[in-house]
Amino acid sequence: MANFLAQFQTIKNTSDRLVISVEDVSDVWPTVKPAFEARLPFKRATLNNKTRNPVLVEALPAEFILTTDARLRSRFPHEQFLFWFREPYATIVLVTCEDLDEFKTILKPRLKLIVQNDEREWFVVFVSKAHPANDQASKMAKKVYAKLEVEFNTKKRERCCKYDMHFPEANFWEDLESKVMECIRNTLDRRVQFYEDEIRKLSEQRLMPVWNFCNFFILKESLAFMFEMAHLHEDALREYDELELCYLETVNVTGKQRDFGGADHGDDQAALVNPGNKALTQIVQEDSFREFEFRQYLFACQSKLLFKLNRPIEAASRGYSFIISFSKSLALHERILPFCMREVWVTTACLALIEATTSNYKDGLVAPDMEKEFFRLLGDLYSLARVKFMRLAYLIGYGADIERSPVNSASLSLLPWPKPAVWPTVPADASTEVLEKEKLILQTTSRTKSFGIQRKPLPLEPTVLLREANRRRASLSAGNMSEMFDSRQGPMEGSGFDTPTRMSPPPKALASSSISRTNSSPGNFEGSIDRPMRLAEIFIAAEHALKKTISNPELWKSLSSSEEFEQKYLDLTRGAADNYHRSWWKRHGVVLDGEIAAVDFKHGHFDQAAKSYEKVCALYAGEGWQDLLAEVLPNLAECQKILNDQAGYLLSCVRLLSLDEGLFLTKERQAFQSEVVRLAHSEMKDPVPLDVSSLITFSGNPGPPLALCDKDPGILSVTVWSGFPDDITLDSISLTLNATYNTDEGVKALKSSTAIVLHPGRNTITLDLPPQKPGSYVLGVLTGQIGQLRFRSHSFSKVGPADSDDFMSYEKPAKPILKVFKPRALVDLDAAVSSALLINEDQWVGILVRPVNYSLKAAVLHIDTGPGLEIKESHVIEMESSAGVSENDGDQVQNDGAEIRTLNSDKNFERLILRDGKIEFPNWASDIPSILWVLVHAISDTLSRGSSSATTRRESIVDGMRTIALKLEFGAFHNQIFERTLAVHFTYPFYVRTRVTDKCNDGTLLLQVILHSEVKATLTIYDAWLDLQDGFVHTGQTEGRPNSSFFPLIISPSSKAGILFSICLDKANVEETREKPESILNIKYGISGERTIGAHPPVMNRSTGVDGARQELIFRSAITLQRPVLDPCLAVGFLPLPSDCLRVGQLIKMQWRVERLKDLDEAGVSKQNDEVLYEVKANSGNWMIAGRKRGYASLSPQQGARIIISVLCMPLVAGYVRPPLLGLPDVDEANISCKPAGPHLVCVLPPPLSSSFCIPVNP
Amino acid sequence: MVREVSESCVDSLLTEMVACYCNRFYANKPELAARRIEAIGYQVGHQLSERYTMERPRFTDHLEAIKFICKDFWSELFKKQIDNLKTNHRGTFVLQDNKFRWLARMSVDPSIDNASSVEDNSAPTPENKAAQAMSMHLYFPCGIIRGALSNLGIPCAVSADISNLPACSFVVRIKA
Amino acid sequence: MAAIYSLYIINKSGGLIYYKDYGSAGRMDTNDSLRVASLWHSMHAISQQLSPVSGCLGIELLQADTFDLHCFQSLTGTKFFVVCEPGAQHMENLLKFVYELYTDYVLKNPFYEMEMPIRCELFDINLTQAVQKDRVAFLGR
Amino acid sequence: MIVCVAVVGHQNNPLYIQSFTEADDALKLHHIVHCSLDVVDERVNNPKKSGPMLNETFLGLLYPIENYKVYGYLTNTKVKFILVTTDLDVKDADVRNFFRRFHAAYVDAVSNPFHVPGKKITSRTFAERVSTIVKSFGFSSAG
Amino acid sequence: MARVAPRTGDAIFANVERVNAELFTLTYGAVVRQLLTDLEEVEEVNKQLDQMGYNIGIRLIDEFLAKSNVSRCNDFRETTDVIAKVGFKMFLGVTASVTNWDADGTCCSIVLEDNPLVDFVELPDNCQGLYYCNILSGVIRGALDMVSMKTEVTWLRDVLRGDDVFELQVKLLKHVPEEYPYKDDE
Repeated sequence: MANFLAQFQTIKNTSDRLVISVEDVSDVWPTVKPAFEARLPFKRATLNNKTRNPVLVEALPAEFILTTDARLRSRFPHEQFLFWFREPYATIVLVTCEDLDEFKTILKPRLKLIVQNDEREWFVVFVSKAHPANDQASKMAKKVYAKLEVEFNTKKRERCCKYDMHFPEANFWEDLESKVMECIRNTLDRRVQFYEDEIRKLSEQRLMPVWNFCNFFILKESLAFMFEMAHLHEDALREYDELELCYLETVNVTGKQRDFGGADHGDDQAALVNPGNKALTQIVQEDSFREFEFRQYLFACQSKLLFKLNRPIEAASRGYSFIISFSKSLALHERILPFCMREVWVTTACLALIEATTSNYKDGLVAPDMEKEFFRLLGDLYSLARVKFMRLAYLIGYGADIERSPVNSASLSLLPWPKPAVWPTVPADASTEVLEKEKLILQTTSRTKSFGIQRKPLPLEPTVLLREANRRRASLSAGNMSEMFDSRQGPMEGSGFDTPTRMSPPPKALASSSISRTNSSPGNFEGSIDRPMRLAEIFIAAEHALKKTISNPELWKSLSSSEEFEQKYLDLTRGAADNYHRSWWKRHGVVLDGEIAAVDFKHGHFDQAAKSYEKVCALYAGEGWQDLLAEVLPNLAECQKILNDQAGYLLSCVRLLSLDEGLFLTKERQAFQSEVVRLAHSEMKDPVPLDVSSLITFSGNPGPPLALCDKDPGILSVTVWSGFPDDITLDSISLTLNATYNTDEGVKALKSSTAIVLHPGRNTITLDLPPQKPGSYVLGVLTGQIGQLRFRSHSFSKVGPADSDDFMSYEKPAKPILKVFKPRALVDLDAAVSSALLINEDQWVGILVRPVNYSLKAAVLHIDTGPGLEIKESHVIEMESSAGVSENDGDQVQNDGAEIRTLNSDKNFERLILRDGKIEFPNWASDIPSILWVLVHAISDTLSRGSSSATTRRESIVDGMRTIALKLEFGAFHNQIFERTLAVHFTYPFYVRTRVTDKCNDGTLLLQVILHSEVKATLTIYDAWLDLQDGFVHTGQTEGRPNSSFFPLIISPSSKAGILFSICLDKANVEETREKPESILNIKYGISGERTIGAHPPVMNRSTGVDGARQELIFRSAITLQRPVLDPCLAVGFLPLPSDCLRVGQLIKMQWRVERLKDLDEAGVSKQNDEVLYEVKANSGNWMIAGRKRGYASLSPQQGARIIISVLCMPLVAGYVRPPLLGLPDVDEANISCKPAGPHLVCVLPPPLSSSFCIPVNP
Repeated sequence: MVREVSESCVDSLLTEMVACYCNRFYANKPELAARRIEAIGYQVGHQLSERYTMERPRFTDHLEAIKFICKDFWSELFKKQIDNLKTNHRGTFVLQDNKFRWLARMSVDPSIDNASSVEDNSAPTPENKAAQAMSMHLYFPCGIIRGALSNLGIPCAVSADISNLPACSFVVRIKA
Repeated sequence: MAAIYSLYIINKSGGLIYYKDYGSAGRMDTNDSLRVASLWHSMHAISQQLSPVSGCLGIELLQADTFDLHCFQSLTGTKFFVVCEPGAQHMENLLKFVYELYTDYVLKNPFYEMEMPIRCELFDINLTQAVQKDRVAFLGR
Repeated sequence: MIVCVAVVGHQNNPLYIQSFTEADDALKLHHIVHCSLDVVDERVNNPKKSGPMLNETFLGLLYPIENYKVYGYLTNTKVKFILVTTDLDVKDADVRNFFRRFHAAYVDAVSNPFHVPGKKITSRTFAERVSTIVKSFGFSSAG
Repeated sequence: MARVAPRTGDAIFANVERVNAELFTLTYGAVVRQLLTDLEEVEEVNKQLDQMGYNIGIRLIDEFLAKSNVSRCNDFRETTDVIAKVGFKMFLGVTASVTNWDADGTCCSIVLEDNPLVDFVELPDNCQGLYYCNILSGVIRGALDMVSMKTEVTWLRDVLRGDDVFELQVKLLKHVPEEYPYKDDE
């Protein structure tokens, strides 16, 4: 049946649409034809697909052909069924008729005759010529049509329709089309049915020897074709798929060796998208379908349908896998195919498929992820084509032009080498070319990487080819059978992976192509098989062989010269990259960009190259693929170098340096460093900032952080790791400290002015640290300068070298490196004396200096005495360690006091000199408490006053108080200052009170003098005498001394003693004015005290040493004696106050009663003596006098007369205060007796609490 | 055959570990101690999750992962499952174990109320001192859960609540 | 029938770290219990010395006419002893069991400090269960 | 024959990559593994592709390239195992089995308290175990 | 009263509550790692581990005695034997052997082929000098302390350092006699 093939194909090619035959009974076709054909193609048709389901077909093409047409006549019945798809699918019977008789007699029988043949699907179209104006005619037409219907319509099917030539009814065309469709549908169904039956029959007997694929094919394809004509592409496609399946199953299993095909000229160009490439007759020979052509043919048909279904994506994916599988079978038959047929075919196939799919692809008509899928496929196709193309180029010696990148080596080395039956040999006349090549090879030195980086050659070095080619020739010549059939052993054999393993080469051979060139001797090269070919020869031979293989001119063109090759190579790579970029496969895209960059680089388009390289580097770096990064980064660096992008270049160098050590030789890494240094010191216009975080890392030293005190400078030492291979000199370095807690505290930068040399690995650098605010600090950023280069590093030594701790520490807080303590007392100065010192005497005042966990090394103490106190410059200052003192301090000092006592059991003692108010501390005193004894002298020119019963003592601390201002400078840089003013209390040894104890009737008064000792020392009184004021005289002859049996009188600390003097009033001169208003008490005394306790013998004779030697001091105190009231004539009494009502701020009436005790004797009484002048004296601080302070009150001269003087006062302060006193200025005090006699106090309550009324209350 | 050790090994180790960090290293800084203990738990959880998710399909959503923790993970550790799982469907899950094994042997002084939760390291006033001591022992399981989840790609914060002993509920807040 | 009066635990240095009174006869206040504890501690120790046989581990049973005192001393020196009515059975098993409870609920309670008085509710709970008579009997077999 | 196995972290960073060819072509294997991540991403992120085996750890064949096959495996913790082999007729069962054992080895490796997650796996034990697994690849469907 | 016969390690191990060794192993590993991170000094870590072990030991001994009602051992020899045969089994589920006795029976080695503590563990180079299992020595020391045996426990061999087994040397320093609550002079 194969002989039908030719016919079959021609038929197939001629007929491309459904045929509708027209039986023109009454020659109206010409007239109606235009109207009818205007309906074509049919807008919408509903047909049944193979599974009898209605399918809507848009625009079904069809053709009206008169039955009388030649094309429909003269068919041999036997070929009928075979080519049935071309037979008419419907028959339209065109009739017209004006009168019934004619219809009955002529037309009807004729029609009956026509339609009797049931093979055909037919229906009648009645054309009415009647003009509507002529209703006679039209009536007739109706009648006839009615008849017609009666005749031919059956109840189950309408076979008639009426066409009005002049005014076609509105629904006529629908009617017509529906009828046509009905016919077509039925026909189609029937024919499908028929084909299926036939096919089934065949496939049942498939396993019989007689079975012939050809018949099956024809049937199958006819069916498919019919579907295609009917625009049922789905079904058509399915048929083809089944066909292919069947083919692969049957054809390839059957043992007998078939002709594979692909031997013809032009077969190298893939025809997988044009079915018409070859006539079927060429494909099929004596019933055997050539695999090569036929499979392409099938795929072509499939792809055609896929495009019609506009599913280019599916076409692409099917195509890709088709190419893969097909190239496998090409590999199987490689030995009978032309040299490198496989590579060429795949290349062309990919390109063709790309071309076809893209041209059929419209953007955005599918879901985005589908789209991505599509672009991925295109990318794959491109890269496949690219690889094969590279292999071809490589064979003919463009190897040097191919970038030796991981990508290429991966793809190339994974490809099997071509395995021709016979490796092409050099044509006889090619000697010149060979020489050319030789030269070329010698010239082309493969580009050396920058920084003199040595890379082991990736496995696409020429040596491999050399070896491969010669190996094959040798093995074939040796008639190695396994080699003969090794093409059966599966494609992987000989692929890049086992190539090295199989022929474990001596390293020398692998070293580089140059070696293999040198050891290849030029000269006689008649393709004598035993002599291995030289590289050039291989190239030339391959070139010639390829020329034979490649039929496609422009593919050949792109292999003709290395420039052309490069162009093509670039196109393919771009194509792949761009498509990958639009797909999910970003990495593929980026990596290919790198390849493009390589070419750009070669052509000096450095900025494009740099851009692409940056992308690649970013990809690798971002995901940490250092090995790959190490491949690309140097190239990037070189671009930047050439582009003079210093910042970028430096950064790249740094990144190169911070890659894993193992990735580069030390030599190379040194090169990187030297580049950095060179640039840093070269003339850069503007300093370049550079981040070296990955290279220079730093951290605090292990162990506790450096502890400093507020305002203390210190020295901070930091560990710095350098990733540089050699020592590197940093001109300056600065390190910031961040306060951890108080963020308001900004960052502090520590600078090291001097240059620092970092050795590779761990370094410890020290920075001096200016005083910091209290808080704890962590390291911040390390910045520094190398020449013009400003670098900074943020990183702590997480990524530091192996010796640094690299444990898994989730949120490990940055270790504080510096702690600055809150300002605290570092030293304490205090007065060492426990009680008051003697005034007007030389006294030792002790200053207790107590360091608090802080050294007072070389401290300087400024001493400045306040008014009324002077330092005896003449005397040295004594300093002694005071272990004892520290007992009574806080435990803190306690325990270090303790340790002091242990460490210096012998108390240090030293004499120092005060120089213009400054004292230098000795070293031994730097850590232990010590006392500084300073000799001072408090001067007070006022006499101390005693008090009598009348006047109470005026306490005033201040007049005994003296101050010493101290200023201690200490700390490493005397930066710490401690100032304190010590108050030292000075006092008189005694406080004296007097009272008249007794009045004897002889007028002698016994005056009692009470001495209060004011000091914590024992006082010894040796003598005491009284210089009396006027109005008093001593009685007896004791010269105003008590009898001496008193003395010496010892007064123990803070106790009293009394002395009696007997005196009497001096009657003689009462009246005369007094020039001695007060009497002076003189006391000669000694003191025995210890200087730590307080008042103590003055130093001068302490220096002479012996305290036994009694030394006498004089104490003088003024006392006023009051004449006792001898003859009272007025009595003043203070009337008691209502107990409760004395409150601050409340008016109170104070009352005094004045009574005349007796008449004044006439002597010395003025006339207006019935009036008394009174005056109220009050401490204005305590009282406000509301009434009149001073005035006259009338008091009758008779004895016993009495008046009440009352004054309104308001207490201003709470507490016990002395009430106002009423005085009578006119009257001699001697004549007034007061009640109560002594001064007394009243109690004032604080004011009732109220916010409105506040008065400062001082305690 | 899965290898086993006596439970008291783990118990004593945990007890001592907590004691070591709370009483010796960071006696006065409970929050630092807590950080360390939690970190230890985190590592364990991280590794265990790697181990126990072998042989099982990947989780499609958070809930699946949490369920895994409740069922298989928990039973591997405690031979029992979480008794009750609640969620607000907005990233917060509450896993309650009605008889949490690691608390089974602890009895806090009855005198002290033990309403507490791991989060509050407020100043250790005497009354919540014991509660805090208790919660110190809970940082470890919290760390385990956090480690496991974050290894499954679910960053989260985990806290424990022991307001009704011996039940203990772990609150997982997934970081959006 | 076997009534337990009271249970004591003494640490190795003789301090009473646990005391439980089960009502019944001879109720004592805390001081008494302390006294008993220290008394027993020293007695026990002395007994070891006085014992004619070498390697004696001290008194295990003290029988008075109103009560029996069973004592068990762990090798670590902790003493558990129970005062019960004369002739009560299975006391050593009870003590043994108390010892186990002690290891489980006292020593494993992280909040318990060694040698210190025992304040663990879990221990109390389990103990009370154990002390119930039937429990004791059960321990017997 | 297995040419290369690799462990890739959840940030697509290489944790362990070992080639088993005498040739010093490790670099290209790095490249292959790295690129195969594209496919893994696609499988995982693109719902359509990963249909039923949506969340199975075994990702199956990633690359149907002519002369070698790349298989992938994605653990629950987003760690990827990549296997490159040159045998063109590999039984899925074998590969699955391989990955199962490999995974076990991996888990033990990261259970080392001193291993830092996300850092390269330096364990010698792991390397040894891997090489034995690789050697036994294909022979023992049972193990 | 009739003492109950001591039980074998396996018998006890079969009865005690058990948990996954993995949990134990990993936890211990994490602890060691954290200690290294915090203390930074390997020596310090060794000390801490030993300390922790000691604290565990002094509590664990009681459980051991209670569960494995062993009676008082007559001598050190017997004691170590019990530790190796019963103690290790009961807690770690592995048995150890006792060897290398010295003449006067106060010093021997406990040899441990299998040790759950070190599953998965590989020492990084920067932790040489770390006694990873130091906690064990601490435990033994603590436990023996409680039964009034002052001992010194040191590692002789360590698998993590390339040896074939773990070997712990236990040296009995002095056998503290029972101290009595009263002084003789009272």
